[in-house]
Amino acid sequence: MTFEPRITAFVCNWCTYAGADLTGTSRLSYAPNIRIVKLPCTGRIDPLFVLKAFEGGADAVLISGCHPGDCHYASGNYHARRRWSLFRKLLAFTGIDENRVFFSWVSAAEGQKFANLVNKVTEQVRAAGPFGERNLARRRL
Amino acid sequence: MSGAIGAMRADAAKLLSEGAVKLVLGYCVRGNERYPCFISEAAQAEALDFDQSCRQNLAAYLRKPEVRGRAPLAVVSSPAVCRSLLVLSSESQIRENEVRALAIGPKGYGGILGLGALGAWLKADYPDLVPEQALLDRVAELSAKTAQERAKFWMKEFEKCTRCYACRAACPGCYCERCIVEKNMPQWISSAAAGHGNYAWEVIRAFHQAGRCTGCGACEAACPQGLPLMLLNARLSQDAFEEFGSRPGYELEAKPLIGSWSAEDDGSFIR
Amino acid sequence: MKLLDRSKSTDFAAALAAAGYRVAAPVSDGGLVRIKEWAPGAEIAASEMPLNSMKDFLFPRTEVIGRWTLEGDGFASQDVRPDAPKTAVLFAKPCDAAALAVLDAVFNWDCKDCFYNAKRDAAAVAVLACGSADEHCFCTSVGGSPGEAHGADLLFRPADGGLRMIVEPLTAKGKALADAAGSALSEGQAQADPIARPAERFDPGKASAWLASNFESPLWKELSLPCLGCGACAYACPACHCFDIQDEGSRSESVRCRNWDSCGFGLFTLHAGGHNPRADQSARWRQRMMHKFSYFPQRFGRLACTGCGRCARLCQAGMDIARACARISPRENA
Amino acid sequence: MKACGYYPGCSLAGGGVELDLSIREVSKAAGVDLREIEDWNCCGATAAHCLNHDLAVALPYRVLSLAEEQGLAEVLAPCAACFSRLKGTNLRLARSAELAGRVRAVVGRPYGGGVKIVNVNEFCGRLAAGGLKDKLSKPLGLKVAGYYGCLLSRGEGIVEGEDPENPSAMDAVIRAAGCEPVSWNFSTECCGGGFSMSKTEAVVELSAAVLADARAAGADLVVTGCPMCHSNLDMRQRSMGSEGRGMPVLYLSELLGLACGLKPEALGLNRHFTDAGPIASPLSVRGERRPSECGASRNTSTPGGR
Amino acid sequence: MRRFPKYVNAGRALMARIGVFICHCGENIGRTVDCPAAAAEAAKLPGVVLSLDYKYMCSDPGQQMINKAIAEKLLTGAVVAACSPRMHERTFRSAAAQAGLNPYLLEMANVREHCSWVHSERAAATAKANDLIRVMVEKVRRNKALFPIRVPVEPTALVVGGGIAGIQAALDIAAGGGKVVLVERSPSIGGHMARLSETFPTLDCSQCILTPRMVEAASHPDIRLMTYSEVEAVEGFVGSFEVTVRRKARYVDPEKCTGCGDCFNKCPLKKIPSEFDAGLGSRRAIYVPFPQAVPNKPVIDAANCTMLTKGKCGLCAKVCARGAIDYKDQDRLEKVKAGAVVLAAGFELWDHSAYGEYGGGRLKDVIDGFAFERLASASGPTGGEIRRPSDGSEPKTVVFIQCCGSRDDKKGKGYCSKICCMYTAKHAMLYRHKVHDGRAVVFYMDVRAAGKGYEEFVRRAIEADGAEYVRGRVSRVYRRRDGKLVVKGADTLVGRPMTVEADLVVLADAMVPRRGAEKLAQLFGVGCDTDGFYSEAHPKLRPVETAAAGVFLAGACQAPKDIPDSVAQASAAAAKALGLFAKPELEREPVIARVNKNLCVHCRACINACPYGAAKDFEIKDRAGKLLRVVAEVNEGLCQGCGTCAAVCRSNSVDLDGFSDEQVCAQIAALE
Repeated sequence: MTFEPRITAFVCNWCTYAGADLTGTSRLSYAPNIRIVKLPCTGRIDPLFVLKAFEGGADAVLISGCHPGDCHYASGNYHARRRWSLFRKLLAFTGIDENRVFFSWVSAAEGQKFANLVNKVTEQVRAAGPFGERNLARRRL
Repeated sequence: MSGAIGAMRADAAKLLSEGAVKLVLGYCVRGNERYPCFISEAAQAEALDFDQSCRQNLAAYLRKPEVRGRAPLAVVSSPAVCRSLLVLSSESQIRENEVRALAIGPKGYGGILGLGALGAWLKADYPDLVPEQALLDRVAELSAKTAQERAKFWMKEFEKCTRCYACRAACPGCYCERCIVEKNMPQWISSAAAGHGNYAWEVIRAFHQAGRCTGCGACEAACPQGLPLMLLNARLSQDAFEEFGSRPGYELEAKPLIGSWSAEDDGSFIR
Repeated sequence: MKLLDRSKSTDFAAALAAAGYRVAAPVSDGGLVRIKEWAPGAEIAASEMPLNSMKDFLFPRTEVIGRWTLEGDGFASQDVRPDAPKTAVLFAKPCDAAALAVLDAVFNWDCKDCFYNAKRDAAAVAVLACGSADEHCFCTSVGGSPGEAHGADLLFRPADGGLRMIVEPLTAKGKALADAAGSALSEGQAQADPIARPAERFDPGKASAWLASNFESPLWKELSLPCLGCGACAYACPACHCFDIQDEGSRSESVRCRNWDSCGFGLFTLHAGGHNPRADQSARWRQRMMHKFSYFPQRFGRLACTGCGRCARLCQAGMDIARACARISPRENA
Repeated sequence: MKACGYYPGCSLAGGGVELDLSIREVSKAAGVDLREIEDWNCCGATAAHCLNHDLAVALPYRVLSLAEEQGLAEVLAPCAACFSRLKGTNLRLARSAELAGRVRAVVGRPYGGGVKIVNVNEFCGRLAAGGLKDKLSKPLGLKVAGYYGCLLSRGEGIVEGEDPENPSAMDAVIRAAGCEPVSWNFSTECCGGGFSMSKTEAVVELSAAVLADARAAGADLVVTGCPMCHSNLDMRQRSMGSEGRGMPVLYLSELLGLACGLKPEALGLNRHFTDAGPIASPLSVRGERRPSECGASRNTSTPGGR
Repeated sequence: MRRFPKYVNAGRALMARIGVFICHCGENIGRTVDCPAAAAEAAKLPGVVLSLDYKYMCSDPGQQMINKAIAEKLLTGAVVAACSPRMHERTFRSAAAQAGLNPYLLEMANVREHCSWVHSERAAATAKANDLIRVMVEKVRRNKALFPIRVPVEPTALVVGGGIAGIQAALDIAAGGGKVVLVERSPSIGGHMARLSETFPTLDCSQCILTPRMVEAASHPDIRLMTYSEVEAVEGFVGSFEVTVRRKARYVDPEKCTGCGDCFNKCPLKKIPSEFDAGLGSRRAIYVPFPQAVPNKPVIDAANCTMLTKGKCGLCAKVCARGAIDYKDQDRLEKVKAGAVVLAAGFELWDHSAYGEYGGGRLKDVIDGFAFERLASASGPTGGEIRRPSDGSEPKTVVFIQCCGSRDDKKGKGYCSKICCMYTAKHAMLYRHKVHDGRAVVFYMDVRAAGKGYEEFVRRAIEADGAEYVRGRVSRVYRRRDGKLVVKGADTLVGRPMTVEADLVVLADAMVPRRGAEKLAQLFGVGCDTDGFYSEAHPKLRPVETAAAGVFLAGACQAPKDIPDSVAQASAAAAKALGLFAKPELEREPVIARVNKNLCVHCRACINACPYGAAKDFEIKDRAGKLLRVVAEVNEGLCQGCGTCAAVCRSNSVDLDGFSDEQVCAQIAALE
């Protein structure tokens, strides 16, 4: 059986969620490996949400929100950007590298970009293989 | 150094005898070890000592109600402790009239300094407190390895953690009333001393110090299991400095690194 | 007499492993010595005081004691059996072995704790008498001795200036260990080395008596001032046995864990409603002293401290239970 | 300022020789040691960037690299075009590491970017305020129109500290020479520049308008720092109507030299097409100048001949 | 009055009873997702007591199905697996509310836009649909009943700025039954419009149409004017702002003053340039800015009055029969309560001294549009005769240069100021009407005359009034000895440079935000664009609102606008304010953050991070009023629910209703 990556996505309500809606209304297709968890804003995403996703066995996590300057809440995405720019390096330093955590800005108008993004991420994770044993954050009890 | 220590003892005695402070937090020597000690009478000031082996960060005591209840306090403060005091001040944990520093470091004794004066002392004598080169070399060495090798390294290290939280106790930045490891509904971080819980604890503990860690090394020194916690802290401090110019603990009032932003922040990692 | 050449320590471990034992021994690990599961190639540091006590093998820091899975609209309980392989603990410290009596008592006084007992029953403990002691050792102050082997199944006595050990099986389990060792042991004669003699620093009886009538002493606040409230002392202690039960798991499975806990933590006695009867660190530190030297003796007739000194040895804040006892019950001629 | 690097460039060896002479004279008077860059080459002038953008950077790059190698932290480029090319190259190299790498590979020399380029206005300003301060013994008492043209007034990051529409760097020098800077409208108008040869009639018209406005503003003479401007304003007067003729055009450094009492011929005053005599009359240059001879020989010489 | 519908099991249910409703959306979902199989799968989930699928869940029968299930099965939560919640969440939540289930206990699983429409393989799509439904069931199990946040509304609007936009907004709000406080920083309302001579495209007299409105505003019983006043501080939020207004010292008691004018006729300081007349005329140290000022009561200019600066003079006090002059007057701070705010801070003209080529502001006869308006105005310094400032002569050639500072991102502003084409045409026209033998030359880049009657107006200026329109830029303006302004430019249509010898040059300077506008915006939590104009909440759909709830925009503070556009936007802002006032209370989405004050250690991370200033210090005191500790608190009225505070809180003492840690973690765990 081929490896089907499990990708958990945390997206903001106003841009990326709407962008993903547009992908749907435009009937663009993409890999069915992604599961979206909707939050009001990327600023809401706690670093622990990402660890929780890995704890539950996700092969990768995608975080996506509004482009800089477009945040519905004015600056949530800027807060998120600073937080993730450091946290992703800490993750990489502890062994969870850039094949496992992805970041993107997708606006409500970028349906095609969302489809491409999901496809690219899915491909990259598929190539990287199952996280499984290498996943330090995986629940083992 | 002995002159510096004498001056520091004299100042401590003076503050106590004048009633300017009720308690002096300092270090004493017992055998080969350096331990925190608490002086409440001028006559005891002779017990105070200081050298580079004093790794405990006395600023951590400022979260103890038993200690805070005896304010005004004076704290024997190495440069790292001074920085911690400033971080605590910028996070509204301590106030000017509550705590004074008996500032002392490799370049000598800086006198009795209020929080407002610490920044100037640090900037003059210790403007570039960065992690030691040996530590940075270890960080670089580990960073140069593959993700898989790093994962293996940390899995082995984190496995040792017993979750005694000595690191948390030793760190002045860990002053939360309720630590996230104590948060349930939902269980925020698994409390079992195993795999994912240990990983989440170590990583989140380090991340909570992003832009706040002053590099004192007390956490690593306190860890009974010898975990290389400073590797995490140093790497984060390095990233925070390189990306955002973060130098915590040099200003009395500073915006938190995580919790502020700039339109110029790096976004190249975002697709 | 049966002898073990110190150089054959690993052979002994290997022989036991070959005989089906899980072997636990003090092993040097990156400059630190831990009692951990021995694996071929690991260097045994027989006479070192390890960071941890052998408690880890009988009462591990985290132990799964229950498991449920989601089935249909309900949960099904899974059978969780104690993970208790036949274990040989080599070169344990006399103070660690002495602590077994504390653990035995607490895990058996009302219900019999199957997880502890299974491991206890499956473990054979071989103690190495101490030829040296450091400034933190105080077994002699709490009724112990570096040369005794209470609770152990086999005693090694250092001999010939540390080159050999005289092997004395004390129980059937101990004899089985010696038998399984095969050629690692030899027959011969050796001169036993002198045993360490750490100073007696306080009188435990007086300490207990003082504690019983000084719950409200102002001394608690003073003594506890340096304590920052971590669990390092309790976790290193061979006799501490407090634990917390936590359920965690996923959508489809729930796991019940027993994790170590420490009376030094604020959370330890925090009530659901927010009240904490031990509101500050002095109350928590007092509890630790009281438990070891007053409450436990009252209930079980023995101290819950065996004088290993680990707590003081690793405490960054300089908290020292023996110094505290000496403060409240100085020996008259000490 | 005791020593300063010196990049004369081609025009100072040719058509702009008076600028070279006067710069060297006033520097000497001020005690400044001009150290000419050894083995310098053409800056590329207006020609290079029309042909090849990399070449337009590579030529000044070599000059800058030599200067750096020869330990010259600061280089005076009196010719306005040379100044613009050299300083513009510094700017471009700083903005693009990629370009810097490419040019470095082509030229085959390193350059760290550490050579500061100074123009004639800045240089004279410094001398006037520095080494010549006590030597400006001959206040000239003239009304002077400071003419900047394009290259000494414009270029973001190149000409610094100037309002491109209302530059003022020359004012202090003019005042130091005991003269009064006039307020006029054409200080930054175009003289016609490089169309001198190809479209002479346009240059004559434009330059005449500049001179006429200077005259209307009451100027006794025009000073400039640019050899191109100088040649247009000075040499083309003969083709102009009366509105343009007879207006002496000096280099700023010449004005400074005169105010120091240096000999007019040493400064090159006798080499101009338009008689500078009235200016230097007390020093009587008039008799030593032979316009027809000079004119003939100079018409055949082309700038940038090295 | 019953404030909340009586919900069944409104609080957290001890035992979840969740209904799952899966929509086929005709074929839209059903074609790709096996809906009956998904329903069967959902039925197995813990807590799910009912799982149905139906052709069109959003149809009446579909909604009936949900209603019936809620009532009969006593549901504690519902998941509708259908289209995007952006499509129908409101529909289904109202349906749930009708049936007695708190609407926030219903969630939608997006199995159409995020599943059936983007995947084609049936098994994979069905598996994903199962996951999405499970995620939502796990969330709903932890949803709390939420109730819209109700804020009492103070039916008073604070209008900042007394120009035409502010006046219009004030009049419309007052006409609609609201009360208005109109704050204006200068001594009179009227703004720039009062300075205009005539207005395009009708050429009706500006004062004639404006002054009645000014008087109406001043005399309206529900409008309170606060002139010579500025906003100092703002507290509170939509529905109940509390605004501190600085009432600057006038030194003239408006109650006593009759506006007789004795004081300013006697004031010996006559040469103070009049701001109103763009410096072309002068005023005294005690003055009314212009004769039709409202209120028509003078103020003393403290910077120039010698009595106030040196303690010498006192003439005005001597001549004032009413004793209205008070040299000891001081600034006062006054608090105003308001439910809504209209910002009409207006604009000013860009300072053209950056254009050195046009004289850099040094040439007296190079003037801006306002100066020309004052020259052309019958009430202006020249009595409506066009005279050039330098020598008072009548200019025979006037050059108008458009886009001075506009459409020039190098020296000026990148944007088009929108009104300059029109007012330049008007100026050319007025000039030609007044100076029949005069020549009006207009240099333009493009003529942008989009508006009712605008293009016709420009054509009239060119064809009927003979304005010479030259397409091209002016490269230089300089003054010749003889006083002529030489304008050198290019006519790009014929491709030739051209020179005009003019007597007067009028620059159509760009419109820029008022100085200090940014500070005002900060006080109200309103954003500014890069040029400093106020940011609207959405450029298309919410052009009058701002990111700060209850703060609306009117006029040129938002972007360059002409009078009709400003008035239209002012009326729109008034409608928005009146809409707020229509109900005694305001309902807001209850997705807001909350601080657990027991856990908060007051590190102030959330307070620093909150983009709305909603997180604030909160002092916990005992009964005796002794301060125990300080913690953070979230102001319900200001919080917009982004959750940034929750993510920056290290101790997780802040949580977000509707997206709580517990809910999100359950969703993540449901994907395991």
